[in-house]
Amino acid sequence: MYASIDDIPLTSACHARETLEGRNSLREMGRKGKLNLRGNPGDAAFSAAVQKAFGMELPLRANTYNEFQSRRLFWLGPDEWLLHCDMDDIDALTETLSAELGNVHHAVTDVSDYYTVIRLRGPDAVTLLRKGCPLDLHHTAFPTGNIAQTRLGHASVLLHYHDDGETWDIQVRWSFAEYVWDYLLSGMRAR
Amino acid sequence: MLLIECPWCGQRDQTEFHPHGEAHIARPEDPDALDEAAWGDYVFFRKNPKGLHYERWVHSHGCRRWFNVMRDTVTDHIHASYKPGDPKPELPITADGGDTTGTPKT
Amino acid sequence: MSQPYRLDTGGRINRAKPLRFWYDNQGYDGFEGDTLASALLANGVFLVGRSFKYHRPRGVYSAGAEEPNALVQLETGAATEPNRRATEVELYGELNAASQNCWPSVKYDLGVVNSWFSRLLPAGFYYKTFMWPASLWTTYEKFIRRAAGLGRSPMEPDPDHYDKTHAHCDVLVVGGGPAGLQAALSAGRTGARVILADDKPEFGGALLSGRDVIGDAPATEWVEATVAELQGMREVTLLPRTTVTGYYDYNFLVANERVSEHLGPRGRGEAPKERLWKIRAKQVVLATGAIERPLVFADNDRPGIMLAGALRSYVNRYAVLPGRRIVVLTNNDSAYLAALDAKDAGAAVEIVDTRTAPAGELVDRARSAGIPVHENSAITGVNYRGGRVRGVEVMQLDSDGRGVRGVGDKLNCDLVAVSGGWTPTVHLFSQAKGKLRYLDDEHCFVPGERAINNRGFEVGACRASWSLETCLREGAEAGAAAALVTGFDRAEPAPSPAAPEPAQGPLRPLWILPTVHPVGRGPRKHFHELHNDSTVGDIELAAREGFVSVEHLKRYTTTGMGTDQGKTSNINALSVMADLQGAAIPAVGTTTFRPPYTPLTFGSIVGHDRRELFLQKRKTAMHPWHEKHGAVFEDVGDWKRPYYFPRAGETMHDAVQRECLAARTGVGMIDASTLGKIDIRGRDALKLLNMVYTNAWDSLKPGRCRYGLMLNEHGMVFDDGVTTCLGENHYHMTTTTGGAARVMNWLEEWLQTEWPHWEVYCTSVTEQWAVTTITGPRARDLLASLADQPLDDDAFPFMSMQEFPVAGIPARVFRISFTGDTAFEINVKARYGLALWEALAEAGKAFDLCPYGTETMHVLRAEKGFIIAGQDTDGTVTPMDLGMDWIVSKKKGDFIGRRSFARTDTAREGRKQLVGLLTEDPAFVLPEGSHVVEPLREKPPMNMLGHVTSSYLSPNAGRSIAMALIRDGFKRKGQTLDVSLMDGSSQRVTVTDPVFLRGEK
Amino acid sequence: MNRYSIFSLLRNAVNYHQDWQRAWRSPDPKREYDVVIVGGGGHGLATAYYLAKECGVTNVAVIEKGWIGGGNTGRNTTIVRSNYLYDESAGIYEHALKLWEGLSQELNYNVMFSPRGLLHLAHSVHDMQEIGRRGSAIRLNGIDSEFLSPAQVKEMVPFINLDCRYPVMGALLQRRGGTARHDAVAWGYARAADDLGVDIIQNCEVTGFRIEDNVVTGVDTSRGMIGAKKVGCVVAGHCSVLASMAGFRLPVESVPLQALVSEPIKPVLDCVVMSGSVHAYISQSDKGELVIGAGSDLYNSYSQRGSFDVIEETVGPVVELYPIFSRMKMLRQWGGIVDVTVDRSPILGTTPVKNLFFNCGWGTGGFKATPGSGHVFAHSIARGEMHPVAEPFSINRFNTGALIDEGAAAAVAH
Ligand SMILES: Cc1cc2nc3c(=O)[nH]c(=O)nc-3n(C[C@H](O)[C@H](O)[C@H](O)COP(=O)(O)OP(=O)(O)OC[C@H]3O[C@@H](n4cnc5c(N)ncnc54)[C@H](O)[C@@H]3O)c2cc1C
Ligand SMILES: NC(=O)c1ccc[n+]([C@@H]2O[C@H](COP(=O)([O-])OP(=O)(O)OC[C@H]3O[C@@H](n4cnc5c(N)ncnc54)[C@H](O)[C@@H]3O)[C@@H](O)[C@H]2O)c1
Ligand SMILES: Cc1cc2nc3c(=O)[nH]c(=O)nc-3n(C[C@H](O)[C@H](O)[C@H](O)COP(=O)(O)O)c2cc1C
Ligand SMILES: [Zn+2]
Repeated sequence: MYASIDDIPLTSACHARETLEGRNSLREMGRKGKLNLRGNPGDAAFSAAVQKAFGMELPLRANTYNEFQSRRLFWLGPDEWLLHCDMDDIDALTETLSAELGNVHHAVTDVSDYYTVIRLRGPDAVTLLRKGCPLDLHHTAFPTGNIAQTRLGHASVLLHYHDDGETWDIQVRWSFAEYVWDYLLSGMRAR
Repeated sequence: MLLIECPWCGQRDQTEFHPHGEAHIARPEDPDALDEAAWGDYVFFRKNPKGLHYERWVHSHGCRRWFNVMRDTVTDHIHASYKPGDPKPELPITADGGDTTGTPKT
Repeated sequence: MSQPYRLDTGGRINRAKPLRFWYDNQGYDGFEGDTLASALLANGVFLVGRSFKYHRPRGVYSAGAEEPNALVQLETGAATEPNRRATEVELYGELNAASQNCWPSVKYDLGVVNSWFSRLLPAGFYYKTFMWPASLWTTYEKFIRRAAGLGRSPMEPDPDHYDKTHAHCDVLVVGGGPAGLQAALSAGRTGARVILADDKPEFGGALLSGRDVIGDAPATEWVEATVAELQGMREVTLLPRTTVTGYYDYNFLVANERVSEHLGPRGRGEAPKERLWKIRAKQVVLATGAIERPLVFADNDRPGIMLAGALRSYVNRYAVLPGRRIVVLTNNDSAYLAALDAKDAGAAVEIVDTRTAPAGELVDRARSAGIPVHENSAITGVNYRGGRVRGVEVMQLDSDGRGVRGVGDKLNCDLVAVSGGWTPTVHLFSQAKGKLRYLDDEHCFVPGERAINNRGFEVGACRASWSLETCLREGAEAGAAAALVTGFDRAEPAPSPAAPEPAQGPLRPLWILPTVHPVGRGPRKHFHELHNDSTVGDIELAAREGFVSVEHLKRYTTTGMGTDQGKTSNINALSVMADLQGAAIPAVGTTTFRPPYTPLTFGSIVGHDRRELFLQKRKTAMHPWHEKHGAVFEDVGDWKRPYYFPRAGETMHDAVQRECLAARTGVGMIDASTLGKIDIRGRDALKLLNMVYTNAWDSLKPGRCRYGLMLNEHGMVFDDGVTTCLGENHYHMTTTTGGAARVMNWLEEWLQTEWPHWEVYCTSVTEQWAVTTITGPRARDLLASLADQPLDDDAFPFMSMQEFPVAGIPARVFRISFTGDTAFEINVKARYGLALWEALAEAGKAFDLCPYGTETMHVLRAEKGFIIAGQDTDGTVTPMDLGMDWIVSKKKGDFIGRRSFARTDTAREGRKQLVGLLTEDPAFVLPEGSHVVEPLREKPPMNMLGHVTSSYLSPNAGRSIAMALIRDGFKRKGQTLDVSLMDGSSQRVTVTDPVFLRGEK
Repeated sequence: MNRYSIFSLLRNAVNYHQDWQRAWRSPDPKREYDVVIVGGGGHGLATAYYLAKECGVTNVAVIEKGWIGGGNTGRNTTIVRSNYLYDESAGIYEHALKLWEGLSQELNYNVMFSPRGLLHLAHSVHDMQEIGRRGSAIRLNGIDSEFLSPAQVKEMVPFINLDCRYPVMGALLQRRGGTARHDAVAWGYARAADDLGVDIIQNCEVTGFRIEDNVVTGVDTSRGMIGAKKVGCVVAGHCSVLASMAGFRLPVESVPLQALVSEPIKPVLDCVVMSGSVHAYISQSDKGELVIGAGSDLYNSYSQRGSFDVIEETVGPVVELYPIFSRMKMLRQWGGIVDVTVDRSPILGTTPVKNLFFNCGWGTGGFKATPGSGHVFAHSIARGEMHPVAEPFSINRFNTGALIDEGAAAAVAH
């Protein structure tokens, strides 16, 4: 019925909305592959396999990520990571990793459709985020390149502050995306 | 409003966490070996101390890890956070009488 | 004449900006920079309110947050607000305020009859009366209620919006007087992140109300320069009009910024009215200043009596001289400054000083300015007429200050300014669990030891440092020290400028001034608490009756419980009680300081979290289709689920009946995406399943599904679902919609805390998968039309899962059923959810496909006797109670909750058990929740056997069906019993098996 | 005792109220009492009163570590109702409600019991099932209960936003429910008990028990040892502390529960409205303030505080349900320590120590039970065995599993 199912975007309620309110913008980042990874970083076989499959080391410190080409591997917990990659790589990466890992205890789960990413850009980004986020987002406490899992209103989010100093990616379960979107919009109105 | 140290993510606002009651209550190895009173004790009865309390929290909006906190239930002062499986800390936490929550000594 | 009490020069008002405003429907003029109080005073409006209990006329008493009297109803209609302190309302054009708690008007208030009977209405009078006859209490109460309260609630939804934000800083400075400004400056200069908050529109604190000198210029110039420097600092946030209302643990403070309130409802534009700041500070410098303490004398509540410091504010800050003949009543030197300022502004001033021989620089200055000083004297009575004070009676004090002698001297005056010294504003310090210390010399409480979690400093008048130089120095030092602690090594105190001022001598520790009759025993009233009309006599009565604990005193007399929370009155109440007990004030103790410092707008507390953002609404991938097709939604947890899909003209009943039939006879389709889903992996996954479910999982082969019940350790069912083996050591678990988060946490908590060595990982995948379930005799055909896959029972047996494309979309198809008919749960990645649904809808046209909602789902499952955890169970039900013994493994060993089965009560006979009920009248649908009784009686009480958990009209069974949990239910099958209904009628029912339709799977 | 009446008020007014007696004496503790009640909250004082009044035990002391009524009695949202689900609960709460109805006259103290009607709102199909079940059970227990349609709710509370997030689908009404003046309850019982000879000893903290051969013989206090033939502990949030002094544990967690009041306004809300799903409890007091119950924090604490986010989560629903209150202002917030059991039902009964009785676990909702609880507890202590109404609430149920799970079933606490 569809020419190609690849044409079908992730359907969160705010997809296809792009809002410019003054100086700040919000956009839902359509297709992005996401893999949730669990394993024991103390197990050399596990780390090595990840390195090999993903092309980068596991980030071991909280609130950090590593990157390789267009992939980013975020720390989520002491035994949990999240890979952002091209959607088309998901199956290959999963397979490679599983092959590398063999019997080593791990879990790799496709969560590309579990989360969506809302991109907030603009000079007021921090002002907007902190309305709902209890983290200190001041540049001294949260420099560019930082990530953190925290809260935005009622939603759990993964924040990623890009190196350009004005782009924030907010990853959220997509059923909360509309809420987060409206939350930020409402903040924009409250000057 | 507590400021809680997640042993992994660092100090975070209380609203990122959820408390889960008393810590260090191991599930009995062999429940059948317990009489009704002992089993009831495990399921329902708690220390509920006025003073030092060892309790579980989960960093629900963060890394989703469970960990333990040693808190005074009178002052609500948190003396320590530690990973599950780590031994129960005792007071004083550090030799100089301060503690590990980052509260400066004065 | 317009503004007869306005001074021609001076003040911080903007004479170029006159503003028209309305008070009690009369127009007046004021200026930008005025408060409503200063503008009213400028216009000679002294009577502005009626007191809470006796309806005594009251006037403006202060110039700040401590105001107990001048409470007005601000604005009308949707924008109205009760109980606004006129001293804090900034004037804006067309402001419209009205007096409250009076009828028909503030001048002629019928409520004043209360004051005629005031002798009958001492503290706590209502506990002693209104008891007879008992039946009349509710009538009495109506009058009591009407008499109480002050202003009126708005009756329309709030037209304004509010903002709310978190903030972090190294140093939060509360209070922008000299001490606070210096602290902010010293901290700010280090580069530290500083927030400076002050509740007034302008920084400067007391300096704006005085005529102090810093260096050799007016202090206000220093303020301007300091604020300008602070404004230039990138890391400093200045928050004027911001009241820090609460100081919670770990230096978490809540502040309320009045963003646009001062512009009025018509001048606000799009701006939020208020903004709540939730501040986490590393260090908190409290520079909150001090509040003047009144002297309590006979009839001290009359309009035209105000605090001496307030008089200074009105003269110096607002350019209002609120009296032409002023009597200053004091026990200390600071009020002399007020006297001098008023004198210089043109008033005739006399001072009544309770001290026997006041002396010192200020006293000399007053005398040389020609101000008469009545020594060792007190005001013993007030002549009040026509809305304001006309004169006072002054007498000489006894040596101990407890009595008066001689004949009263009558002084004409139109204003009385009083001062009993100063009370440090320790509210925030104390809210934060700091311990107070009593300074005997200064007769006041000051901050002592801070609570361990709330670090910082207190500076200036809030720790009883009265001299300006000290305030400046302390502020600078604390600002630097706070920055230093937070890691700014270069911190240095800003240089403390010289601030020459006359020295002040000691005060006379006497606050309750005697009159011609013993205090509390005569017509003249001594109000220690203006807001709630509480008198010294009330305290004496409380003490007499045994309410001596300060907390009892508070509650018995309501002292300190008004909108001002006793800012001016508490300390005097304590001293009266101390005196009565012959104890020292610290032995009496204070009542507990609680947030907020001043009342905090609900709207501001709520901020953005209102209306659409009150609570997230979660929607499935197929939601747009549901909306387009007219679904009525049901809230299930956060989720919006289609409840039913009415066609034109259909009621809910019609729609559900149609959907139920269609799903059984043809094919139905429901969006089941909201079910919780968990991906479970690892060598010990099986162990985990065996622990959390009651049945055994060992034999489950890849591709096969099994239903499980989850119990808590107490042995009671709390969730259920189907788990599928996806491959070796790999499972897909489903949970109820409402239980999704709970189950995920349940698994994680056990794994992380109890079984950390088990090799198993759980990952939530709820939103990863959109789920469409098709069910009914034609479901297989429908699916076949979209999938190139053998679907017969052999190729695709019941309770199994296969992966194949449906409508070209990769899918996991589960052949499981919650309807008892052939059903397929088609899981696709969320992004394809809508496409799949649409494809099914399209293809379904050929099969008369009927989309259905949750209500139909409930009926269909009930027809087959399937339970809904949370509806047919309620946390008190075991699997055995549900008749599901078959799902409890006797062989597999331990699992969570198992041990509890053997407890006396859980193992006993006769528990409540799940059964079916069939009504005698097949058309009658029992209301859910109604009870089966035995025996049925004329009227209650009746012995209840249990209740109906689920009840529907089942078109497929051709009658009503119900499930119930009733005592000893299994044994009662076949019995006829009665259900007693709310309207008093009853229904006969037969107890049956809870399976109403047989056949299919 | 001075009797209170309009006449005594008039008589005393003449004399500027100089002649009122102490409402209760302030005696020094005796060496021994027949019964010592630990805890001078409403429940403890009521127990002492009924011991003296109905059980003939007048050699009784109430030992209070602070000021009477200063615990949860003095900090609750004063909601009184008896519409509980289970027969056992209905039994004790209705017993209490009947006593409330004549309490002012009984005590000669106006406790301002005000049956202004109490609504439980239902906001979902599940809520409707819950109130359906509870409403029916209550009626069959012989207690008044009515269902209201949304329109009828609107009639009682015209400014309610029926169409809020989780729209109001119906309500359960108990007309005999309402509020009472919390402090007066403590004071009224104290005065009446004192009049019957009970010693009320304030500022006296119990620091330990004297136990010989597993029989209690007295209590250690900050004012010395006080002998007792029997001891009843009624210390609410502190029950675990006392239990640990006596060597056992309780199935109780002490958590902060908060409340707040608005500024006082003229009457707008004439009934009590409670909602579980849009979590708000609200009434208007006779003084005019809106009295609003907040949720509890989930962590154990004895600090009588709580977290600010609980206040946010309380005011949010209030504004959602009553948009007109958005411009109202919070005057004061506070917290109490409530003793919460797993099944949200109280514990009344004997303990592992002979002659030591506990009455606790009332958690977030025991104010309404004050007269009933005191009444049956007094009878139980006096007789040495539990009053039939109290019987099901024995601590043993946590071992046998016979919970009275009001929490699981209703999830409505106050
Ligand atoms: C915010 C809030 C709202 C509530 N709302 C409601 C409501 O609307 N309706 C309702 O029915 N219930 C409500 N409750 C619950 C209700 O307040 C309590 O269940 C009830 O008041 C308990 O009364 P009590 O007499 O047992 O305890 P308390 O009044 O707490 O009395 C216990 C006393 O024991 C004393 N004590 C403790 N330790 C010692 C010791 N070692 N020695 C001597 N004395 C000691 C304490 O000082 C205290 O005075 C609420 C509670 C709170 C906190
Ligand atoms: N005996 C005397 O002569 C006497 C007595 C008292 C004060 N003073 C003078 O008053 C000045 C005191 O200086 P200071 O800096 O200590 O105090 P201040 O009174 O000048 O400033 C305190 C400021 O804090 C604000 N404030 C208080 N609570 C607040 C809150 N919760 N949130 C936000 N703002 C809040 C006040 O509105 C005020 O603007 C000195 O000039 C001193 O000489 C003199
Ligand atoms: C029903 C009720 C009504 C109250 N009304 C007021 C009030 O009008 N003004 C006030 O200041 N406090 C009021 N309070 C709160 C008390 O001042 C006090 O905060 C509470 O009793 C807890 O005590 P604490 O704050 O001293 O710890 C009220 C308390 C209750 C229980
Ligand atoms: Zn963490």
